[in-house]
Amino acid sequence: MSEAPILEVENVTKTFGGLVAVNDVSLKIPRRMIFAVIGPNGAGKTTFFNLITGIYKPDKGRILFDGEEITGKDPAWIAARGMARTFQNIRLFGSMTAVENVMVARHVHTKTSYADALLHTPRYHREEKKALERSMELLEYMQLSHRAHELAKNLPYGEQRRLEIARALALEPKLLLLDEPAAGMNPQETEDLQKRIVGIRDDLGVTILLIEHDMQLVMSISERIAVLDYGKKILEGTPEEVQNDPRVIEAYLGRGAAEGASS
Amino acid sequence: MLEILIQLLPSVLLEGLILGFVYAMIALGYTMVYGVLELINFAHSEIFMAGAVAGAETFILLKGVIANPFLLLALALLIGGTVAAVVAILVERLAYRPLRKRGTTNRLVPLITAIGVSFFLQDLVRLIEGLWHNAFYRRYPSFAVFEATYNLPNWIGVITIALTVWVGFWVLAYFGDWLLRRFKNRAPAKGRTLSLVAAGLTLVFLFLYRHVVFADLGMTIQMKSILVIVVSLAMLYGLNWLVHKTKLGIAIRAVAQDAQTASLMGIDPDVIVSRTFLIGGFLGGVAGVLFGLLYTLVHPYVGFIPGIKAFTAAVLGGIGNITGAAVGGLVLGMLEMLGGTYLTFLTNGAMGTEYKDILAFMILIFILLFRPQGIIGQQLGEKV
Amino acid sequence: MKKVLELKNVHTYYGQIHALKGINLEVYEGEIVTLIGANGAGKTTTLRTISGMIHPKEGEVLFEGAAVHHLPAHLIVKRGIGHVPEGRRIFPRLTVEENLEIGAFLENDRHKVEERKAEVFDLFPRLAERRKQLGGTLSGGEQQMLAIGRALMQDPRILLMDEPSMGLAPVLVDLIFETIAELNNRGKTILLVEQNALKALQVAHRGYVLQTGEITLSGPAKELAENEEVKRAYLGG
Amino acid sequence: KIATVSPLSGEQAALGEMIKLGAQLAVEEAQPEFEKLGFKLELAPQDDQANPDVGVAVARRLVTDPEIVAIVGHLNTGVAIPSSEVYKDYQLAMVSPANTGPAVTDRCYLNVNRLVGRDDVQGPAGAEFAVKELGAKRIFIVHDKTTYGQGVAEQFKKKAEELGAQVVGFVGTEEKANFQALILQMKAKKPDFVYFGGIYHQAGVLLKQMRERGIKATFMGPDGLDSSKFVEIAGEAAKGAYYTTVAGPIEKYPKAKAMAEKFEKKFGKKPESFAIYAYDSANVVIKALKDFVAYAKRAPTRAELSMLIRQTTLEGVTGYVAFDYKGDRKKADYFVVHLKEAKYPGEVVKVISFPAPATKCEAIK
Amino acid sequence: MKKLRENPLLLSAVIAIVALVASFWLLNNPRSTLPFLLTLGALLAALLQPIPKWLKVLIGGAILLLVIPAAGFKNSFLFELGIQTGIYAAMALGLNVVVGLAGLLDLGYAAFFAVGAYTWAIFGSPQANEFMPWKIFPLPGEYFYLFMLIAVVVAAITGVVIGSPALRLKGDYLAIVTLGLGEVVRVLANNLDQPINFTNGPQGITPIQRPPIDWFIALLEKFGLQLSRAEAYPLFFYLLVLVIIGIVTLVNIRLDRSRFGRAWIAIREDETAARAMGIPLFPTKLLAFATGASFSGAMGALFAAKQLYVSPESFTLIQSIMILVMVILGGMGSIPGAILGAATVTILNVDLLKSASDYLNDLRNAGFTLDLGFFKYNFANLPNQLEPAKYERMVFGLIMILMMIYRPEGIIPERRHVLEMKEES
Ligand SMILES: Nc1ncnc2c1ncn2[C@@H]1O[C@H](COP(=O)(O)OP(=O)(O)OP(=O)(O)O)[C@@H](O)[C@H]1O
Ligand SMILES: Nc1ncnc2c1ncn2[C@@H]1O[C@H](COP(=O)(O)OP(=O)(O)OP(=O)(O)O)[C@@H](O)[C@H]1O
Ligand SMILES: [Mg+2]
Ligand SMILES: [Mg+2]
Repeated sequence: MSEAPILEVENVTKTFGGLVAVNDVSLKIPRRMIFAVIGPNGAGKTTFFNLITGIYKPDKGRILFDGEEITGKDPAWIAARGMARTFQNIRLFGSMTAVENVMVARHVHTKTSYADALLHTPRYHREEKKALERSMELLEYMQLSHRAHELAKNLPYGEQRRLEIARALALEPKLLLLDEPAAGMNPQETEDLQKRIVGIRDDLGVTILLIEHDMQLVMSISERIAVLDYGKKILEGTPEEVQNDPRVIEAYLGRGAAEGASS
Repeated sequence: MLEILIQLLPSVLLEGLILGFVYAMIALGYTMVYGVLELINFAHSEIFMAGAVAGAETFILLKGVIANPFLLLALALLIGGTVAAVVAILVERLAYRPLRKRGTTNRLVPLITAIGVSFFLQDLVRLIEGLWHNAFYRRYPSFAVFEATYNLPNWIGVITIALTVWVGFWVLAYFGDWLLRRFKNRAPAKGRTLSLVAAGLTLVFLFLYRHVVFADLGMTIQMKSILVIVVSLAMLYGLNWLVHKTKLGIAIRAVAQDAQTASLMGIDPDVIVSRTFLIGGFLGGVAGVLFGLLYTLVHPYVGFIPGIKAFTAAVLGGIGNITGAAVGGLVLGMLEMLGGTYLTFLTNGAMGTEYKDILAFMILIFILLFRPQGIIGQQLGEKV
Repeated sequence: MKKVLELKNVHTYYGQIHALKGINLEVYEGEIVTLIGANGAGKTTTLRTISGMIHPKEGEVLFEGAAVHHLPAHLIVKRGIGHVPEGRRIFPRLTVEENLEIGAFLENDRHKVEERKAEVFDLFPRLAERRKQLGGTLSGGEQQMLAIGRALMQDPRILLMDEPSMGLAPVLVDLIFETIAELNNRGKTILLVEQNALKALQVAHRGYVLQTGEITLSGPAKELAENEEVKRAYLGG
Repeated sequence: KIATVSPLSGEQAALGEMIKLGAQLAVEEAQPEFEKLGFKLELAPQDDQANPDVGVAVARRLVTDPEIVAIVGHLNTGVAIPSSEVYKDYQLAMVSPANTGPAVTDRCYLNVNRLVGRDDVQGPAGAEFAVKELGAKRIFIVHDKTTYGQGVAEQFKKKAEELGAQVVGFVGTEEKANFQALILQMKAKKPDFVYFGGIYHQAGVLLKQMRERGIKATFMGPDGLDSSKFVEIAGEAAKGAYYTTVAGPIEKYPKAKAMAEKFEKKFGKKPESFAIYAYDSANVVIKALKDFVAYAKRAPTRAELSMLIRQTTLEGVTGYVAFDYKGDRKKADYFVVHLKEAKYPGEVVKVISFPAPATKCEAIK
Repeated sequence: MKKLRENPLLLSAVIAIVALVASFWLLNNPRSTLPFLLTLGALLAALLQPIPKWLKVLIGGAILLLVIPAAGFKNSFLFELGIQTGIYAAMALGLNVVVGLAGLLDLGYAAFFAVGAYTWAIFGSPQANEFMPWKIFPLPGEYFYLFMLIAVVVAAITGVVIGSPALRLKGDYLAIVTLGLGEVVRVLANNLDQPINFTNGPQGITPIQRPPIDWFIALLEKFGLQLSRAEAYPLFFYLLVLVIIGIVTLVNIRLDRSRFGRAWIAIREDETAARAMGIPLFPTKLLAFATGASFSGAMGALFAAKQLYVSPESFTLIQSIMILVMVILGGMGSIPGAILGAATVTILNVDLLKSASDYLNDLRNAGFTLDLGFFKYNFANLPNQLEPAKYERMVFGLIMILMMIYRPEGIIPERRHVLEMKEES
């Protein structure tokens, strides 16, 4: 693997008041990998995502994305470079239709100027059509095309989660960050989701970084796992290594779950 | 010129303080309701006005009956407060509650309702006053006790000047240090060093201008201004205690943060909201009566301008925060008075008192740019 | 055994959406009853209907024999129903201690409030450590403890719990289920909604399976756990 | 129908209402006479909300109502100017009881007349008295930032400076309650004379606060102060204040006294500020109408009435009324009133007669 | 009613007939309010109900271009109403972009109106001579059109200047800061008469040039209409406003359906998510702000020319609030809603409430006695304090409250249009 990693995080720290939410974390994520971050509640996983996507600015450390420094840059700028995410609590644009939600994410890939939009130039029509088609394709891909013209807030929970993924994919990301995509899903639905995540990586060549508490999902699809605890990275390794590490079992898995996941 | 400015300073700050307390009193009502409903209760200025008018009526009606002005004032405060509270509760019942029951999420809808309520109340009060007296301007009677003027000892003025100058130098020193850091890469100076520098400069200054500073500064204060300060401090402390230390206070905050879950705790949100309006309305009414006493003239449209100012003060301090409302009021009052008095001198008459609001708003914007949550407001970092 | 709670043919709507289509359900004193079902089946809606956060269009909810479905939430709660809502719903700008005190809003006896607070701190020592911290800054697991503690402060006759394990780390999931069993041992009646059906059925006495607003199966928890259909749909391959 | 247009709602309603009531009285007095002539005279009161948009809209409504023959109004110059552009197009006569801004008549419209003095007359009249008779040396001028107040204040300033007094401050303020910022400035400038260009409800409060804070300078203002409310608001502080006015104290005119009594009986309050002007304004219109009707036995067209009003003279309650070529009052008497006691009305200490200044009218479009 | 909805043919027929009847009634009674309202109602129904497009165009065109002008010659108040409605509608549309689409609460919107108005007022009157070296002012009326464009630009720049600090704030903080800045503009207009006289302060600026309309009168003559200048101007401004409304609506629709419109709505719904989807927050908000401002600026210039006079009194906080009321009353984010909101408020304020109080006044003058058997009331006894004209504001406030209680989503709520996928052929 001579290719440079898609994401390099170097000694990143973030504090809230007195609380050190992310403490000196470094991480390298190779291209086209499914990489998971796990850890107890409040370990700083979501905060870590927020740092990478630019929603928070790190107090210390550096973040490189695709070889380019993105530390402290605006989230929109980072997103335009090809990093997309979903949220732990679903954040769709409720009063827009599903397809419009996806089209919003086509913003940076649509090359119409203000004047184009006002004058309805041929370029406007061309670009608008392209955006619509691409969005519909993505809905199709996430099996949501029947919902295209429904308001996002009216979709059932599971479909909202999938719509969030479709929207993220519309950014044509190189790296996709998923924050607890299986939360609130039953085992059956989780399994579907699992297949789709692998599919996204295989079909689109997108690198995936994943936060999840569902060990079944994490252990079966991720190739590497990092464990956070109290903001610190305590371990990184393959699922087997992680699963059998006593610190992880003690702080996170608990004995019962460790057995459950391996069964 | 400078000498006049220095000599005026203590009086300007004192007047600013009084004005600030007036704004603070009104701002408390805004913040109170905002804290619960996250609603800019535009109608609060009319609730305030209702209190002011009711207070005037009380004064006028009872002037012949009750001789003791303090008793009369207490009654006026009580009646003004009560009338305002009743108006506030009615407004909540009739205009806001139906909106809440409908579960409208758009936050502008209650805002428009509030504006409608404002229009309505203005003309309603005018109608009542018009039918009653055939005129709608009401004047607060004057009482010698309230208008008695006291001279403040000179040393207070001297200390005020010294403190102000010290703060001024401190800011300058801080800014200078910032420049040094920025352009010369110097290490930041310690706060204590800055303070010492500022204090030293202040001493030099006092020495240079001692003939000015120790001349008669002529600070005077009227009884009614003292009353305003006392009452608003009492209101501030009372409200802080109520909201942070009592069960009702916790319930109010709980309803503010999540009414639905609050009802799962056995709290009736309607009752809590009503009580909040009651308290906010009462405070508004009391503020109205004091306003009238201080500035003499009240009428149905008297609430609008102080209302806007007080609302600005509430935002400046950090809306929803009780101490913030008070601090915002004081800051705004002082700024207004400083701008109103000094602009004329500083620009040699080109820009006068009429620019005081511009100055106040500019500073408001400036402060908000650095502290978007207001002076005291907490940064409620949205958890993503 | 006394019947604490009974739902008779309950229909609930969200606007046009018919979320509950005639639910019949009962809970006896001292039981843990679990409600399982896919996303959007109507589990949360059932609990919300019981505690009066939403009112049924048809049917009735009986609590200790008396109809309560027409009452507003705060009056239902007053009768002794505690609800740990979906998503915890901690008051973010109240401290841990204030969150607990607001739970005991209806209790005017200071002594009892202090007693119960001590009990909760006993059950979750972690909360005692954080008593002055703002609820909104707690981690997910701590918030869940607080939500349960808050409901216990009401000293309800019956506790409704909505997905108490959602979004929790595996260790905490274990802890929560242990706590539920422990509460039940102390005599609390519990109606539990869970996505983690396996665990729920392990701890419960009886269970109901909910599918798109209708109850399709019910019975002792052990039997349900053995049921092939349930296994396939809810327990994972 | 004669229409009054003035703000009946909002903050300036008190002033606007006086216009309406004054005109109403005049119309009701004249009704029987018109009935005898076989015509019906009515008043159509309108609210312009002191807002130019609403004013223009009302104007449009009125011009298209064929029954409306003349307008008595408006209160605010800012509303009057755009509205009169509309009246002009329809040659509908407007007689203003309140607009003192020079621009109202300086446009030389044939249909626009006014009864009140112009800012550029009243201000100088006041200044002359202040400097020459009262010996004002250091003058502090405050105005209310309205067309009226600022206009008068500016003219006052010009004249006072001409006469050799020193204007130590010239400040505008929209403030209505707290004048401390101004008072502190006065403290610094130590004026011996304060002139306020504006209306009584501000002036009264300002004066009261000035006296409370120990400013002893003589206080003077234009006819905006001519109201019992001024004394009521300022209380004891009103003692010693001066104001200039076009309308002498009502007691001086037997006619005015009768009118005031009738007014009070009818409306339960004293006629104040613009009420008597409105009364006279309406009477000018009525007289013109009556003359025409009596002569021609038919209702006049608007153009006819406009022409006639310009020619009409009247011995009104505000003195002799006659219009010059622009529609200004030919010669207005200005009274200087001194409030020796804190009681309204005060005592006339001087009468100054001042013709309206001549402006060159461009070729009338 | 429901049946009617389902039968487009019947519906079309009913609307067409109502429109026809209303039009004739109005033409015969141009001064009464009822036929006017009915005509407007027909117009509204035609535009909103599902009837064939050609019929919409026909009814709409006929009413707007034929019936109202024709009635307007008999009652030029209708033109005034139309012009004011149009001016406010355009502004409401502009504010709709800011508040409705982008969700930015702007309480200082009248500031841009002022900027536009003063832009033309200063140069289209002798005012500019006060501070410019060349004494060439007023500029001739032809320049008006140029200045409308300049007003657009100046207002947009003002929008950027005001927006740059303000838009870094959120929610209510933004509201109060825009409120403050709006006041700042008004206070400046009121005070910039010294030391250099830019605005003539509270005295206002007059007279302002109007665009010359000789060509228009000549044009009308070709159609056999002989009009004096005084009669032609209202018609001219009325038509001009119609054209501008058309343009503004088109711009609004086009923006709404572009990536910019979507970005605005996304920001309104969830700023964090929008940023994570690559939408730069600040520039996008600023764009909305400047767009809204430019609409207002254009209307300001028009207002100055129509009014012939501008003064700071026209640009108060109440004005800003009223425009906001129009947007929300109509339905936030909805284009027809904004127009309808503007029409409702304007017509209520300058016509309906006035007609009602005129009517009551007539009853009083006529000494009308209301006799309900148990209740007798002679209107002549109506106390003076109950002068109907005085309580228009109160009624207006009441209507606002009731509207919000019974239809909080506005008269025409926002409905996201369905994007149609063009079939590949
Ligand atoms: N905006 C904020 N302000 C203050 N504290 C915060 C903020 N965001 C996160 N925290 C704190 O930082 C810590 C880490 O939070 P984070 O959301 O990253 O945890 P997590 O690992 O994602 O947990 P979970 O698995 O429960 O989602 C927590 O203690 C949380 O309370
Ligand atoms: N506020 C609401 N408005 C409209 N529909 C709703 C609302 N809440 C829930 N629904 C709908 O009602 C149905 C039942 O939802 P409910 O939340 O009760 O399901 P659940 O079983 O709790 O699902 P989950 O496992 O996702 O929590 C779903 O179809 C959902 O889309
Ligand atoms: Mg998380
Ligand atoms: Mg649920």
